[in-house]
Amino acid sequence: MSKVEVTVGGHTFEIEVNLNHRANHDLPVIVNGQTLTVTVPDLDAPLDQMEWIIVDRRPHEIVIDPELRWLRDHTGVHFVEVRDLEARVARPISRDGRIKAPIPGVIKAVFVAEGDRVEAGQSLFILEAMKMENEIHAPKSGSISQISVKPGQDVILHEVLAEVA
Amino acid sequence: MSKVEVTVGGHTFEIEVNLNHRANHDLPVIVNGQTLTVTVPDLDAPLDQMEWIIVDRRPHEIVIDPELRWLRDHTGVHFVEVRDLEARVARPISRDGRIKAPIPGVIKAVFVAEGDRVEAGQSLFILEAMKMENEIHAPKSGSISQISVKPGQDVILHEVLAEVA
Amino acid sequence: MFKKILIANRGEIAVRIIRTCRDMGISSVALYEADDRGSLHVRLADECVLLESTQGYFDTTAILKIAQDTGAKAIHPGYGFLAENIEFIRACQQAGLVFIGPPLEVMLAQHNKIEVLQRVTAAGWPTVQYSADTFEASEGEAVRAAADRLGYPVMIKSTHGGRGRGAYAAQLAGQVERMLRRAQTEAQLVYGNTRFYVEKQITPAHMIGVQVLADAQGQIVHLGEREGSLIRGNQKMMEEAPAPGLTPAQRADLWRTAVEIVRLIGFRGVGTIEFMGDLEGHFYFTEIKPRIQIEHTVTEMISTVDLVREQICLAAGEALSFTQAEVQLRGHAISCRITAQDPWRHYMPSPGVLRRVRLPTGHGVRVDTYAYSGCAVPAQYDPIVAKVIAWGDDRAESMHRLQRALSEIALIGVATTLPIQQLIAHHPEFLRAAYHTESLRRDLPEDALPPEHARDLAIAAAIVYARRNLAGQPSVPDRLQSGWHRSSRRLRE
Amino acid sequence: MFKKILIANRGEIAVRIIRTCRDMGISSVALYEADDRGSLHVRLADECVLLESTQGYFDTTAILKIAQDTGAKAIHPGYGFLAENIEFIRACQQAGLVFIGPPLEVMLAQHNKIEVLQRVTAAGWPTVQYSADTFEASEGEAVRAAADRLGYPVMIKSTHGGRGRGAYAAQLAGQVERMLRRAQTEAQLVYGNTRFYVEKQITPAHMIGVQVLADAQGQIVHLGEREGSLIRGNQKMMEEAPAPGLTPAQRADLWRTAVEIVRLIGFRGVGTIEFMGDLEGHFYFTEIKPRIQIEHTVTEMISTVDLVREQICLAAGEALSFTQAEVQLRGHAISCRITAQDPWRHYMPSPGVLRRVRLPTGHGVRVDTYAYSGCAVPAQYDPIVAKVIAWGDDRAESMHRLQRALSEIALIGVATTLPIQQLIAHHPEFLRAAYHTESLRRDLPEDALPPEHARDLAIAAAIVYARRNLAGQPSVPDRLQSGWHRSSRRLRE
Repeated sequence: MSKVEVTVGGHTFEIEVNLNHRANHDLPVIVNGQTLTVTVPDLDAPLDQMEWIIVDRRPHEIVIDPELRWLRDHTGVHFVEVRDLEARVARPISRDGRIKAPIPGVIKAVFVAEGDRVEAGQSLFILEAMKMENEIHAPKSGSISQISVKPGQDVILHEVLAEVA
Repeated sequence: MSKVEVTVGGHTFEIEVNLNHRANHDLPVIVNGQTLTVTVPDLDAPLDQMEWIIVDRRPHEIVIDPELRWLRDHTGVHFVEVRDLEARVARPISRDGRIKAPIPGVIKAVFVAEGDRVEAGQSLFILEAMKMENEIHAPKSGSISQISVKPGQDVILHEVLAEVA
Repeated sequence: MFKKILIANRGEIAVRIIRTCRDMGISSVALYEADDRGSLHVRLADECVLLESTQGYFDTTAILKIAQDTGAKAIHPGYGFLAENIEFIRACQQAGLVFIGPPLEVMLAQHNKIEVLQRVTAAGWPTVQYSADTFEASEGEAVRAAADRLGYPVMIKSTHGGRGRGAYAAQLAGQVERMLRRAQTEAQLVYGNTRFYVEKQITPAHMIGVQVLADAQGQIVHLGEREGSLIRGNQKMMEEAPAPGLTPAQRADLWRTAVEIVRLIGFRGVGTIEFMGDLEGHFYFTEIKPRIQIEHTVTEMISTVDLVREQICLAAGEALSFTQAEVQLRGHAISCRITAQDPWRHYMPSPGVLRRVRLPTGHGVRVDTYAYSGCAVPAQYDPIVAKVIAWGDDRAESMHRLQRALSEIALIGVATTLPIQQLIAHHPEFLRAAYHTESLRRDLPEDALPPEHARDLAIAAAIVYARRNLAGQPSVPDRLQSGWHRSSRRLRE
Repeated sequence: MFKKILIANRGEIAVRIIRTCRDMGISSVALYEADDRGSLHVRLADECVLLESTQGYFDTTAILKIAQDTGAKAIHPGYGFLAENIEFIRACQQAGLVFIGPPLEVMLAQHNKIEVLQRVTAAGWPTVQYSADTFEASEGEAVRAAADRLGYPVMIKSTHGGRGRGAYAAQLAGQVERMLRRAQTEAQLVYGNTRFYVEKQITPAHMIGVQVLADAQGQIVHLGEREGSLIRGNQKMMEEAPAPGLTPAQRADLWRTAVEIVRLIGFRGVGTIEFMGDLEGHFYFTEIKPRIQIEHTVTEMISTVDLVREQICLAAGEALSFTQAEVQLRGHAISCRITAQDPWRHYMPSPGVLRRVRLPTGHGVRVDTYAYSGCAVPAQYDPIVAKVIAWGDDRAESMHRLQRALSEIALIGVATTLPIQQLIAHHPEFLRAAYHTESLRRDLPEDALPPEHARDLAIAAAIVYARRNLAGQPSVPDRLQSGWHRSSRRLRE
């Protein structure tokens, strides 16, 4: 059983899904207290970002962001928010100030020095990867306690570039 | 180790392949006594009809018939014959005279009766499947010892339709 | 214009119609039988409704009810299924639904093929020779007498045929009764009760159709002709536009004749006026196809006109949005219809799952298909999986592009006709357009191979053989085990 | 004509060039770095050669040697990599190889952008305002003085730039030196040593390029213009042809100006004459692009001319096979370039494996891509994965078809810009062509959703959430865990 609150396109719904209660391709879903039967033809297929359901004769082939921030269907892209009503404690925002390389590449520029005061969102590095320059921003405001890389240096995935204290 | 004689496009080659002797994507192959190194990028991928090899800088993306009767590449379709030089005994031609449904469908017509003399290749039945009429032919010459179906009858895959004695 | 259209079909043509609906901002309602729910046309539609009865896509009562339930004001039948079913068209009219095709009275006027032939003959246009009468299936002797009068070979045809169904050739008098039986079996299945007539078969022949559009306001426009003479049985394997062997005078003549026949019959909507030509360059009218044809895409490529859009607009009562003078035919297009049939087993249907699909793309290439990696090719439906269409500035360019597109396409998991179409696309007679309706009866030679290339392919085959053996999936020469199909040599010798 | 061409590129453009080679019956030699051996361009070529040095696709010495070893007589550079590398073009000439692009003397004459600007100004055509001098990267103060004279914002540009590389905007005097440093870093990487100049930035602006072709015999033809003003950073997100906001007089004027500039500079080959327009409808020449552009496909769709074929024919010394009068521009085409970048993470590159690929097809749709189910999107190359191009009779039809094509395409496995392009394709300002170079700086609203549709999507999200949790792959709101990227809200607020 899974009970979530989903907001999409300005509308919010409370939805209960029980994957064990399926019958063949049909899955009962409780939306705001009302039970609906949804057809999920690929329910036995491996997990994929593409989902395929039929609700009330309306087919929806949907691509859902791995982090559930948006989904897209034939009408366009829609932002989504999912709140787990059973997980009583919200996940804490990480207080980790370490800045890691989000992709392997080469450091092309370093804009700050140790001890500098930085604002959240401020550009700290240029990381070249996939033939593009990517700006690496400060995750939060604070001062730079450590810089571990210099221009020209190759970095691997998740290598720590700097730390904001 | 596998040693085969392959005929394709009018040319015949004796080829030894040892899948255990690979190094990364490279596979040594002995063709008419000469050793070549062939690149097989997808050697670890699941078996597929599509094969992808590089021989002497020539890339070949090839689709090979499941029964190895033909292969197709960007130059077209080519017929192929593979003789296993290690299997000392050739597979015997089946003497089984049973005629089985090669696909599920409906028998639309029966052109022969029990006891009829038939020639190899003669049309015996019409089997409708996939909105088409498919002729079922006699596998060999002989006489019809048994007919198990009649017009209008549904048949399942491999159901015995008749037997030629 | 319609806000919502129900599509009474499946497979590539349903997908193709849904795409045009979406391009036009029209909602689409798809239908599906229970086993067909994963098919692409269901996935792409705005609404989808399960057909619960065993009649499935033929269940006219259910389909009309679904149109009413969903608020669809029009029904597009595609080809096959209900596209030429007069009773269904009548029922649509009675239910206040628009059938996307010619209006009922037009369908009635052209549905009986022999009546159309008689009117066209009476108006002085050349037609194929045909029997003066029509016959019941039981009148075998009368049919044979009619065939004797025309001379062999003849075609035994249902007066209500279409899509090559209910039509069988008899080469000799002795075959007439058997072919009549077969035509009747098939016509019964597809059209219900029907009568039969005999047509003298032109063979070898060129099969040429002129694409026509006619609106309710009396304007008639054609989009040139296409040739579909490369047939196996009654199925076209490849089609091209324009027809490669015509002189400018012949072409102009065919176009004019087609438009005049449209006027004569009072045809309306999108259709094809079909002709058979003999090798001396004489053309004879055979019939009107009042629906979208599988090969319509080659005409779309040379005209840039979306024919399904035009069908919808004409059915909605709109006037044609362009005149004959505004039609520009540019370049050349060739299409291959790839079906799930195994050429090495008498073209036996080959259902299954397409494990791997990769489509060719790029300048001048179009593929119409319902296939995607992992999709099912069900056993119970038409075996067309994909149409590959290549456009070029001229025939040579479109042919090279077709060869390239066919070499790139991957449809792995079921046997298809693709290898045969690749052989045809490289065949010298096809390259120089020296083909006709009998060409595919002869065997297709494979291209000569330079020894180096042959060696590479031999190595590939040896590696595959070894890999399959290692994986416990040996490549058994199946022809040695089962006798009912011919050996692979058939295509070569 | 060449029998064999080496393609010094990879990805979608290499695939696109190989396709034209095959359509023309020309053999192709592909190159690959070791990690790139499974890429589609390698699989489709006639020959393929491994680049062993760490320089990879930039290894000019190895590439020239491979051309000679394989007997290729010409080299197609695609875009990026070596397409505008004068030393490479000179080395080709010295090695007796044809560089498929303008001849060396033409490249030399137009390679220095400021010299071209000066010649065009002198001839009396309107150009953007630019600094009178060029500067070393070390001359920060002089650059700033030049920028002060022009007035802000300005662009600091490498005299040898291309593909939006080595060009940075400074909004204020205080940014000049930093942007000069960045331009220098980047230009160094791509072009080697270069000087810089300052260009007054027109903003907001329309970026319009006229596609031109010029042969050695002196004939110049244009194929109309395209607009690529929807930019993020220096990257175009969408392009269309014709440019939607031009009056017929403006369009005729741009075409004439482009042809005259070609004549003035003595340009030869296939290229683009680029202009910036202000919102009052004044256009100013900026530069010549002497290579195939990513967005060339929209011009191919409206002209039906294969631009890569024309590049090859012109490089082989052939005269243009058509005149200006024979050029027919028909309909409208819009292209989306989908890159493997995550819009929710500052467009950070997103390499990986495309587990599932399904391409949209049908009338008027073209997709250029190297993607197939299971293919790798490597980290070290240009992030372009696919271009989706939709043609229509008019802009409205091509836009609806683009919306449809974008809704059908599946590129599953790596994050791409596709969701953003879908937002743009439905954006009212895009629909009415009211956009310019600053439009994407503003946030993109999502479409309003009817409650019923929102409910269906919410159900889908809930099922996905439950399935992923059950499978032990919970959808973690990653933005709460890692701080370096902005939240997803950015695109909404």
